Amino acid sequence: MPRKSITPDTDLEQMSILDADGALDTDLEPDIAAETLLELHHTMLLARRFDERLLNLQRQGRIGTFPPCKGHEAAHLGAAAHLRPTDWMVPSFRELAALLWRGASLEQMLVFNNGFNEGGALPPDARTLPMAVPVGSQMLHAVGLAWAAQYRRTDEVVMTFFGDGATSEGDFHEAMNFAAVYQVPLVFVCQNNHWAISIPLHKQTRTPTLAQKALAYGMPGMQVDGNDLLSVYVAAGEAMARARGGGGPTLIECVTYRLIMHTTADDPTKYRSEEEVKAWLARDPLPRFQNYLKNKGVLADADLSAIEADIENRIQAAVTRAEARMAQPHDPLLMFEHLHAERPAELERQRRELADELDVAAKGATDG
Amino acid sequence: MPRKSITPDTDLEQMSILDADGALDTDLEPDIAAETLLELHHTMLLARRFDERLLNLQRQGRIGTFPPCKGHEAAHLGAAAHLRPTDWMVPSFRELAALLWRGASLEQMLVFNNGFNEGGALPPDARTLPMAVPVGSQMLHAVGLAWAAQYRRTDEVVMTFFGDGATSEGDFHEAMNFAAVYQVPLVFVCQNNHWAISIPLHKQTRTPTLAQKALAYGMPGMQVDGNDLLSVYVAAGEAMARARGGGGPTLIECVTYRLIMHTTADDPTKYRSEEEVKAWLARDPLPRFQNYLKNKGVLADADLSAIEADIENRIQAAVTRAEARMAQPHDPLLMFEHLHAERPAELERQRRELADELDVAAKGATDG
Amino acid sequence: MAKRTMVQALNLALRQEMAKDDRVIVMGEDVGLDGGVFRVTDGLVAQFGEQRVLDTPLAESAIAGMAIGMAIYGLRPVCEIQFSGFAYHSFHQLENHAARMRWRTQGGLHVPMVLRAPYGAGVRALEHHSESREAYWAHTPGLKMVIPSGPRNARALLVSAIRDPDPVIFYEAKALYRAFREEVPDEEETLPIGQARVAREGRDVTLITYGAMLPPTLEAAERLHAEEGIEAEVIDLLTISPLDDQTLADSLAKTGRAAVVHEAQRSFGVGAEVVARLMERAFYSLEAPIARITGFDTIVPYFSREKHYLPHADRIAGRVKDMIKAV
Amino acid sequence: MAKRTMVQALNLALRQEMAKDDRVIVMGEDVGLDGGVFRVTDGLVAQFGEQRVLDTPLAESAIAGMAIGMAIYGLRPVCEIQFSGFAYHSFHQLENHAARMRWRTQGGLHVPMVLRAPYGAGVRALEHHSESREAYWAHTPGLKMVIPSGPRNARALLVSAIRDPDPVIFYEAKALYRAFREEVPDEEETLPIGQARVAREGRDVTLITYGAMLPPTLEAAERLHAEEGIEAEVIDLLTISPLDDQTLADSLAKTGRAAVVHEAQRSFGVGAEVVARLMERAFYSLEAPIARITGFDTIVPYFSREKHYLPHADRIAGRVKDMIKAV
Ligand SMILES: Cc1ncc(C[n+]2csc(CCOP(=O)(O)OP(=O)(O)O)c2C)c(N)n1
Ligand SMILES: Cc1ncc(C[n+]2csc(CCOP(=O)(O)OP(=O)(O)O)c2C)c(N)n1
Ligand SMILES: [Mg+2]
Ligand SMILES: [Mg+2]
Repeated sequence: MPRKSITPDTDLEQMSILDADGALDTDLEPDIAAETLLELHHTMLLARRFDERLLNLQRQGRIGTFPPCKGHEAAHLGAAAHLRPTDWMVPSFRELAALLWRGASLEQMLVFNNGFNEGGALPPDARTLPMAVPVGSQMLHAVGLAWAAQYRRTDEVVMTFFGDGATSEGDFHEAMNFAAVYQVPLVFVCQNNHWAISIPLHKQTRTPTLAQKALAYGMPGMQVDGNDLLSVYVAAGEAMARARGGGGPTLIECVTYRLIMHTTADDPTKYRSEEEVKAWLARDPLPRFQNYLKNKGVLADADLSAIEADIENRIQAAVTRAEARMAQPHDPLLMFEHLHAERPAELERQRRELADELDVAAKGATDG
Repeated sequence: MPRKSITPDTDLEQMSILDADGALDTDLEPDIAAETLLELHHTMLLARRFDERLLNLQRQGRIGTFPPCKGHEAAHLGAAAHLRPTDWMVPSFRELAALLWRGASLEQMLVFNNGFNEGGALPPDARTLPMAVPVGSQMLHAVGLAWAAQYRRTDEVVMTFFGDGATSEGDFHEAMNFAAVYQVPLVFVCQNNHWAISIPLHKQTRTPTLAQKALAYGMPGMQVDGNDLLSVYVAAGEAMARARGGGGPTLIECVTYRLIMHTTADDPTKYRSEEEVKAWLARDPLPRFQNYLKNKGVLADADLSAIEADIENRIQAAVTRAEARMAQPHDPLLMFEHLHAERPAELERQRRELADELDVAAKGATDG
Repeated sequence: MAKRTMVQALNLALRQEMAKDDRVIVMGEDVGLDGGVFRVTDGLVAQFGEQRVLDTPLAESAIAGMAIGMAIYGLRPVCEIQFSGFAYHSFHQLENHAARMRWRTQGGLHVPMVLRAPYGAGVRALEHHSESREAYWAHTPGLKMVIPSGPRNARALLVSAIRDPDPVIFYEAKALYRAFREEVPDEEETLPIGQARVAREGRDVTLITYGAMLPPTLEAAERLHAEEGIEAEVIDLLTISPLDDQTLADSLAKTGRAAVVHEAQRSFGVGAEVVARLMERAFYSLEAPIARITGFDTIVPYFSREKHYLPHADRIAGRVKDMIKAV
Repeated sequence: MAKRTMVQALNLALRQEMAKDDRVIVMGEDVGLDGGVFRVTDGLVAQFGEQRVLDTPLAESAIAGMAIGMAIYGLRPVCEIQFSGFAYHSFHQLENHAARMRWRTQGGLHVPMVLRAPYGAGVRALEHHSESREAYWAHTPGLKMVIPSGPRNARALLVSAIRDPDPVIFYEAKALYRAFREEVPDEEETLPIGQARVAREGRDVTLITYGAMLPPTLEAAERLHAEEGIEAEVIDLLTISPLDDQTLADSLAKTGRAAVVHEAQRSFGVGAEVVARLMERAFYSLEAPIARITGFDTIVPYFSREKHYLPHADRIAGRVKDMIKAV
């Protein structure tokens, strides 16, 4: 060797298919059935409108803090679009459209976001994990699921989501490394929205792309325009096929932007400029995809208003149902349920402690 | 972009100067003063002989478990050779030659390895941190030291050591990332000895080199023959100069081999073949460097026996001193010292508890 | 003197210590321009610059581990972990190193760092944002664990923590951040770490608490006084470890009865240690078993049920009445 | 029946459960060819292959986090953390997720994993290899914490832990690994988690202990009997959490006096919870304060001083004599 440059065997690409001005690279354009396109659009729009409604409800004090997803819809939905019902999705906390695509219930989300544990209930056969608050921690669960799916010789694939900030956590590193070493069927989808709360990307990492972090693990990486559903769809489709075919994990970086606050407790004007937000508003994934559908003749303006109306009704109905449900008395003792398969004696005593207190209070109330 | 390969801006190299057969790349040969070469050799030999003696003592039950370093001497000494007294060294646990180069006391090491806290004592102005047992954890301390050195506008550089196994820990990732983001004066030296106890490199990572992990952080990386002191010396010299000049951190991978057990509690025949060990014995860094010195006319055979004798005496003297010291009564209450600057009341009570017990026992012994 | 919230008081402590001592470095996620998600570090970066107020990448082990290195160098890093529920990522750095460096080097190196973290429930937060796990740190030899209960002592204790030559874990009750204001003087104030204070004098029963549970405990004491003529002495621990058991034992010698109130789950919590210390140091004063009035051994429920989880004045007063009637 | 060391007994448990149930996967650093640094997994990879015995890269958070995913899928991962002193790296995975997944999903998903780790002092090891920090896990709602005291119960409890539908932290005393042999039947044996056992009957005083402290406690009991005619009842907790306080309270009702013995540092440790539970459940049986005979609130000293740190029969017997004389 004496002294020489090494160029690692890289499998690293960039891709954009439908740009912000509507220009379409027809060579790369994926062949998606019109029906699927419309379903994707419906989900994207539902996510956008529901997100707006959640914000509204939060501002009225009718639900608690939550992380809105405006601007991210294409970045996660384009990827999740490939998931079969038997595949696994391991979300972080900003994948509303993907969750809806996977069948999440609006009503449950409302109940969850209003501080009711009932809203987090999952059936035992759920293949979408609950939201993971501790940043990056969920990626390791995805590795375990994917390992198990492989061990069981299924063709299931796991897809996990995380942000640019998450790439700094040790868990990101360990998950990427384990996934590569075991060559598990796993697709890592990073929604790089340039900010982790107030920390801009250049304070998060010195690399120009996040995709290149794949090189540290011997894994293919791809950076795509995350506001272009088509790019994300194509990249994820390839990664899913690779994973399903035994080719191991892939890292996909979807370059996108959070068009809104980090959570409803956040004030983004403290740390980023209006111009920056405006520039990204011009790249909003929703109108971009809608224009594509219109140009393609898949979606007519008239249909759109019908869809909007339908979505509005669906959301309103869910809000009504959720609020009716939450207006019912809800058992404080629920907190003692489901901690273990069998409740230990001490916990049962504590449960009785609270039950007695509630009885006394209720009696006091009736007596008084 | 539509779709294209990305080649990240890499600064990644491989280097070997003096190969296992003694062939020397004279273009790359560093210009090291004869005196320094002899000092390096002396330290390398001292480390080898002391390591052997420690093993011997351990087998006789005269010290406890320790991690021998046979085979690693060039990999860490070649790097540490650049450290000025004002620079900081942050070791893992297999850098005996580097510690000796930095002035560590044989006697203290013997006392430490025989389970006496006294052996870990450091002066307040120590710039070599103590051995770090939790793999990879020390790398973050190196980042903090380097940040502080930069904050204080000094020209100090920090060098930290770790193994191939350590690159899997989250702390490795976080340290590399923080160091790159803050562009601190830090040199990361990985002693890749192909094994983390029984785990071979290919089960540790899927990448062909560890140096390429630097690409995930936007940091230059270099892979060198870690059994060639000259290669390590040149690579580390460049990295030190870069760090001192404000150019930020570098990752150096020294390819080497542990010619011995992981620790004295380990049985490497369980997991690796004799042939593999033999092949690496042929690449032993010590004779390679010695032959280089002899060919260069810096070291004569006669000198060598004198050096060996000197080293033997020095070690023997240290063993004698250490054992005499350990034969003295040593205060059990030392465990209560130095936990805090000021001892809290409860700890003082516990100290008295033990002191009273010892008094009673001592009285019992004299009475009996 | 100015009336300040706890957030403002903590900000004052940081600002003044930073102005006085260029070894003090504030670091953590979003502590710069954003001023921290609770605004405790608001304005510091404008005043002191990015070298003194370090926005970090999103990695808690690194925040703690890097701070250890800075502290060894001689700086006085004050880390913010955004929520205490994410401090576990840094557990190994604290346990393996911060807590041990002085001991390991026989006094050679030491780690004067502070790790601040908002803790506790009651602010309608998401999962992982409501825990009170101070017992983890308190059980770690070599660490100090401090929890203030109001703006004034928060400021004074934070100053002491920054100046402490050893690592201090400093938990701040989110529920108190803006709950009330207190006079907090501009002039320097410190409070000794390791010293509890009698927040209310009384002779009938000793109520031992800290952090966000002080207000409901005081309220319970007032109610006991008003409704039953029971005079409760309320002790505010302020420091969890090292625990000031002398103040507790002295109070018990007077009252003969005690309850410990905390929002953390009960088992293996701080209350257990309080009971054990009093067993050791005041057994013969005990006229009744010491009660633990605490959070339950569950996860803190999502916010619609927080009020049932958290000890409140009614519950505290009720349990104390029962205790006193039982004898 | 064969005489087995604890290492062999644990190996038997793993081997039989793996043979019986292909959901059981053993994973960790060096658990394959090397058989684990203490040889607990010796020979398993030869018998079951690399898919069942998974050598992992060196990353404890990943070991735990990956196991969580596997467990959610329906497997039964048994992770080995090489030494409990490195389990803190996985703390956030256990606290944030393993302990909460069932609760978070209202029973939908659950995490039947076991995390095994050797703990404790007494084997002349390096720093970080001697801790006993079971209280950290015991204080975490949603986790079970088990510590066997001998080959036979180690085997039976490990089988129960593997079959448990919830996460179990399983600490194995290094000092007991090869300390003695016991008859351990080839036939299946299980022991219920959450149940203490009376290891020695007595009427004068209750000694409560677990893990590696059982032998010195039993020795102290024999000495008390021989030297003073004191009959100590010795209770071996076996499970730390959930704590079987009923067995403890029953014993105290008989003896009126108790001491708790553990090697972990004293403050905020398991002993405190034992005292607090007995305060709550057996106060009126107490004839003397319950003593804590434990490790000190220091780091475990390097091995030349371990014997002074660890409770030993002399110390235990001496403290119990004092306690009984004092009354
Ligand atoms: C381990 C951990 N640390 C800190 C936080 C607080 N926090 C929540 S989201 C967030 C930023 C996440 O940034 P990124 O990964 O880029 O995702 P984004 O919010 O931009 O979608 C932080 C710091 C957390 N939830 N978990
Ligand atoms: C965090 C942590 N996990 C596990 C261990 C146990 N352990 C000690 S050394 C070692 C292997 C280290 O391998 P490597 O980093 O390659 O260094 P080497 O021993 O080969 O020099 C392991 C697993 C440890 N000390 N720390
Ligand atoms: Mg982001
Ligand atoms: Mg190695």
